[in-house]
Amino acid sequence: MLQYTLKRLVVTFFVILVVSLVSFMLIRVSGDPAIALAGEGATQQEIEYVRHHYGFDRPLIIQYVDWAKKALQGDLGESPYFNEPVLKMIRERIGVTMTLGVSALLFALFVSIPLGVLASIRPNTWIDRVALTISVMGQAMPSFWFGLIMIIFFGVTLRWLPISGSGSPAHYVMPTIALGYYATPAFMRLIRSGMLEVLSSDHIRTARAKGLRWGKILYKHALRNAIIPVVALAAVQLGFMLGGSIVIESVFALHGIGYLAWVSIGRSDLPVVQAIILLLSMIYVVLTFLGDLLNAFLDPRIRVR
Amino acid sequence: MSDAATHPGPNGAVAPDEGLGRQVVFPTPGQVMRMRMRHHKGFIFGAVFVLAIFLMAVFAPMLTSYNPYTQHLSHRLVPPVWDAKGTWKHPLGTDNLGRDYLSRLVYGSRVSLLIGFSCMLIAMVIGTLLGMSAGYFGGKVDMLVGFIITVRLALPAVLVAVAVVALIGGSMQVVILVLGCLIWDRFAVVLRTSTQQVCSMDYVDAARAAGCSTLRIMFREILPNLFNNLMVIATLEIGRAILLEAALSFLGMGVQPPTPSWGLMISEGKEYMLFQPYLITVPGVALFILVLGMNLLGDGLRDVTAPEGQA
Amino acid sequence: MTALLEVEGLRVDLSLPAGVLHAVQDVSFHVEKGETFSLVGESGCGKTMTALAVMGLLPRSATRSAERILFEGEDITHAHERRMTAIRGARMTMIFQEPMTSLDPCYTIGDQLEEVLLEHRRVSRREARERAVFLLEKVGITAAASRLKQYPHQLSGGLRQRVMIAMSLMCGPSLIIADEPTTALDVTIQAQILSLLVSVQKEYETGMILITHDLGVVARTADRLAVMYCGQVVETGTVAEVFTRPLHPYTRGLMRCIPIPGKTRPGQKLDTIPGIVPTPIGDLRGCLFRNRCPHARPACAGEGIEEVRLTPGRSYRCILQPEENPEKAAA
Amino acid sequence: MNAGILRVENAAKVYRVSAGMFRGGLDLHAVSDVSFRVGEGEVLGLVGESGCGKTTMAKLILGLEALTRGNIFLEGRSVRKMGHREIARRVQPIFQDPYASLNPRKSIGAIISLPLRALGMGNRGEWDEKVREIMNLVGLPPRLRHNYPNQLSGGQRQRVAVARALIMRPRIVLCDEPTSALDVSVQAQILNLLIDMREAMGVTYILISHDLAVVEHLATSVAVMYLGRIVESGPAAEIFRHPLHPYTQTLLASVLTPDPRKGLPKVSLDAEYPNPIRMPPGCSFHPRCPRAQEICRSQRPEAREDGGRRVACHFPGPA
Repeated sequence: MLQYTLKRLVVTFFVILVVSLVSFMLIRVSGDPAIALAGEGATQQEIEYVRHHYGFDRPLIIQYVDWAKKALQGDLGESPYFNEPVLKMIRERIGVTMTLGVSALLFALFVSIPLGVLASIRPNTWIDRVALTISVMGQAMPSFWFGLIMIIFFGVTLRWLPISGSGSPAHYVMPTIALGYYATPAFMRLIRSGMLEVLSSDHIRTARAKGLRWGKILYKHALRNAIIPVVALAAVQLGFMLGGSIVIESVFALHGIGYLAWVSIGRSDLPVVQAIILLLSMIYVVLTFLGDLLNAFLDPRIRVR
Repeated sequence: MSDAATHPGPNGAVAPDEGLGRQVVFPTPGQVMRMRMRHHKGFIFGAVFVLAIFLMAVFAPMLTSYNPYTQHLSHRLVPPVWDAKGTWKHPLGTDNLGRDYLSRLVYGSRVSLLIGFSCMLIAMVIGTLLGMSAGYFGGKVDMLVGFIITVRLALPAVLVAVAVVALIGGSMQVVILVLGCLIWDRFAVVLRTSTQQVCSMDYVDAARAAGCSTLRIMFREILPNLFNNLMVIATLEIGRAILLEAALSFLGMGVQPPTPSWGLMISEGKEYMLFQPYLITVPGVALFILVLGMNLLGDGLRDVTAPEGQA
Repeated sequence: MTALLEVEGLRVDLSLPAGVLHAVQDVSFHVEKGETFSLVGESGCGKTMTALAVMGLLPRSATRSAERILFEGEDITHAHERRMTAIRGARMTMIFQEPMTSLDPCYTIGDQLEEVLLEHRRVSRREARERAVFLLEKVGITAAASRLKQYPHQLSGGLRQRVMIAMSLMCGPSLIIADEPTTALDVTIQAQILSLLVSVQKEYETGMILITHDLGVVARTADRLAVMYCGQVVETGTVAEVFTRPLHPYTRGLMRCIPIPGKTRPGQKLDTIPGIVPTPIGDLRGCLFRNRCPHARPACAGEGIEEVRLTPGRSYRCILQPEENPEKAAA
Repeated sequence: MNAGILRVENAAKVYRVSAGMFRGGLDLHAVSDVSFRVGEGEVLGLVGESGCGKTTMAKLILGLEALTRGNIFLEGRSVRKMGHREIARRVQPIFQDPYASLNPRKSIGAIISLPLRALGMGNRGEWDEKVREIMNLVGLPPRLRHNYPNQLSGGQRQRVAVARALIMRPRIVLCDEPTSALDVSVQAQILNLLIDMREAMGVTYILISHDLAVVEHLATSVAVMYLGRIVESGPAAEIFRHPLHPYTQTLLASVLTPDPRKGLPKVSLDAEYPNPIRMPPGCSFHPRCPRAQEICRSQRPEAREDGGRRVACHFPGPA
């Protein structure tokens, strides 16, 4: 188990390294950062000043190394627009996004696990069709549009929920549903196909031949095996949802790092954008690492050599 | 079933065939697929939706006489016909710049279909090449491709797309290129596992032993068996690409005005949505139906070409 | 004294897109206490379906009907699922073909052994563990106590099959059904597992139904056998009777196909049964072997193909009279 | 014995199995130091239980796996110096599972003519003619060439595999468990077909199987493999009548011939099949050998040769 963890750690480190490199280059290469930072109507002379001040004229590699050194000490540079340290801005807003992400994940799991299991026990019945409809609809629903519709319906007409801002928990209800609903189909499909596969496997037939009660077979043998891939997917989906928060936070004006990213992109505030991309990537990589660990814990075939 | 036909026994013994159970003639894989397509409800609905919108896009000029770009400032925000003040001149009303909303919707379908399809094609090429080479060669190639996939999945697709488009400047070609290079991961993952499965079958070894070159094996022996998986993923990815484009346009970082893109129309309609909700419901529903159609088509393809169809 | 298990007129139909497949057609047999009864036949002849039907483990798409199924004197033809769950694993147990996939990968060997006893008897976990260790040693597994904590993927195929045998004995059943128990194992291990099965069966006086396609396994292990073809029992009898004088043309043909070291001349062509097994979908009449049978005649397609019962234990389903069978078997 | 159409000299294949990031890899000795020779028109039976390396040996001969050590000569030319197309001209395989050895997406005609098309022998017209000819030879109605594998029975599919192997008249056909996945009655049909083809084309077979009855029926010479090594080899009749190596004796004793008078053999192998990664020292069979002595545990026996019979054991002799 230990050396499985070590192996995963080394891979994680390399991924973070490459991701930081890629995100750094992406921003620099896809357009002249100096012009973007200097803003519209800036004179050539101002652009040159910005280029020199931020050291964009140095070769990319050196810029990267310099940036990486500072990043390791926690200095992600300064936002030219807010002129605050980027790290401080992120720390203030990360809480909102994480809460949104985690609650969206819980919502998705809360909807998909029961439905997925029920659909697998009685395939081709009404419950199966309901589950499939919800999952197909979920995949086709543009999350931002779904958010707006909810705003109109719940926020304006029924006035049940606040439509923007991030004060009370009530503020999170609609964004959670909007973000979570998009991930529900992936979970439901995985649980349903996983359960169907396990239920037709040899060891379930052995369990039935042993005369175990149907409920026990379902819970102890079937679900236990079918849940393993779901854990890995949960980690990946949480990563995607954090990535997708930019859309939801802009619709509901939730001041998380997604919203900050959108605003910074609008002002081409490069250090902030790049820091957020890097942060989200690292969160994703760490999450998948934890997902693998949990997976190894759940599955003895990996845990015990 | 032949009624009185007699089937001469191996050494001439005569015994009527009838009553020996129906001679089950197994259909070819192609026939199995077509047979199941005819009564797979999801597949049919999906095909109908997609076809309808496709025809709408192709015959757009016939459907509406208005030009989606011309503005009639005197007819701003005319509600659709089902509203009290609606008129049949503008069945779906007009937007905040007085442009006919039906024509924008119809021409918008071209944008969505074009972007969705071309992004999928780019993603398919990248994903298939990476996935198949990882699956076929295994070992170091497999590890390298696995690493590239992990890095791609780590980068938040929407965020990166928005950032890059913002810097380069939004246009249809840029969006297609950026999205195409960002959504190939599902192709790579699925094709990698299916290639590994196909490679474990003896007929790949037999082809190798028959003297086939690696390329010939990959494209003439392995690819035909991956085709149904590929089609399923391709259809689902078109839907995903369309949604991503709509999100980008909604954030203002996708297709730029005045091009009629459904995501952009929702974004433009946002300010007025409380009084004229149709401004966001109409494009939203259109988007939903197109992507729903794509997903139903994809799921239908998966059921129709499921392996047990061959056994 | 009634037999341990009596099955009369068992019928299993599978609804498939191509039509209704009659997997098992009017099968009758009985198993005595302490006797090894073998169901022999090629793949697709319905032998596994028969066993699953008796255990009540048929897939959803299958429908079972039978005139009578008596087990330990109790009529379980229309037994309620709750009653069958109580019988399965306690009075009647089953061993499957694939040892690699028959055990749950997520639980230890000990857990999977103990759960049978805990389910059917009110015993403490400690007693269940002792019983498990005792049985693991009985099936020849060394260091049994430490094996309880191991997971299935840590054991070889042969060891896992021994665990399955131990599992089938946990509640002291009266009938064990073994479905191709050694087909997936190597030759040397096969002999050991078969002798283990026979010794366990003799010691606990259990009845055993041994399902196999290998005539060698039947000859060396079984007391009585039924040969199945295309969903029907075509011949029954004791191993000695059937192997020395097979009455049904299919049994004879089967025996002549097998290369026997020392008997069939190496390099010489083997006798074969031409043609392919028909698919039993749609209406079926007469003898289903007639399209491959060297003695087929028009009457074979008629209705009157019933089991000819020479003695209570010996019968075959063919219109040929015993004396008309020209040659003796090559056994 | 002529120079032999196939010569294998000290062939070895070692797989690197990773046992964790830092403990480096472990060596799995699938095949180690195997030598044998096959004459023109002979049938060599390679016998052994699963995991003894016979399938790896097949892959080495077919050029599907690279040799770690040693050499293999096809008609005098080393496999290392031949491209896989040249190997394909000389040796073709027949695999075990009829459902996995035919491409489900291709028609029967395309499957059978694949070797011709891959090696560019002849043109389109000839291919179809050759396909029809070989299909008749193997007892398949030529009209089936437009059908697909899923429309054929197991026996018919194996005939297609035989046709594919023989269409370009290779010198050697390597059969890897050709009848194990088939029912008894169909197995007899395929064995007869292999015998017919040998008489018709004088082709050399390498028959790999765990089924000793099939090997005894078909093979002219036999090599018994255990844990990647040949423990005994020689003419088939002698090996089956007077086996010298204890493992061969146990194997032959375990075969259950359908004779009700004989009971179950008393097979004394108690230990489980050892793990090829941690090979036992000395003779690899000693943990399970009834005659194991001290020397067997320490020193690997050299293969003694007398008149075409080879046996690698310190105490060869009748049981």
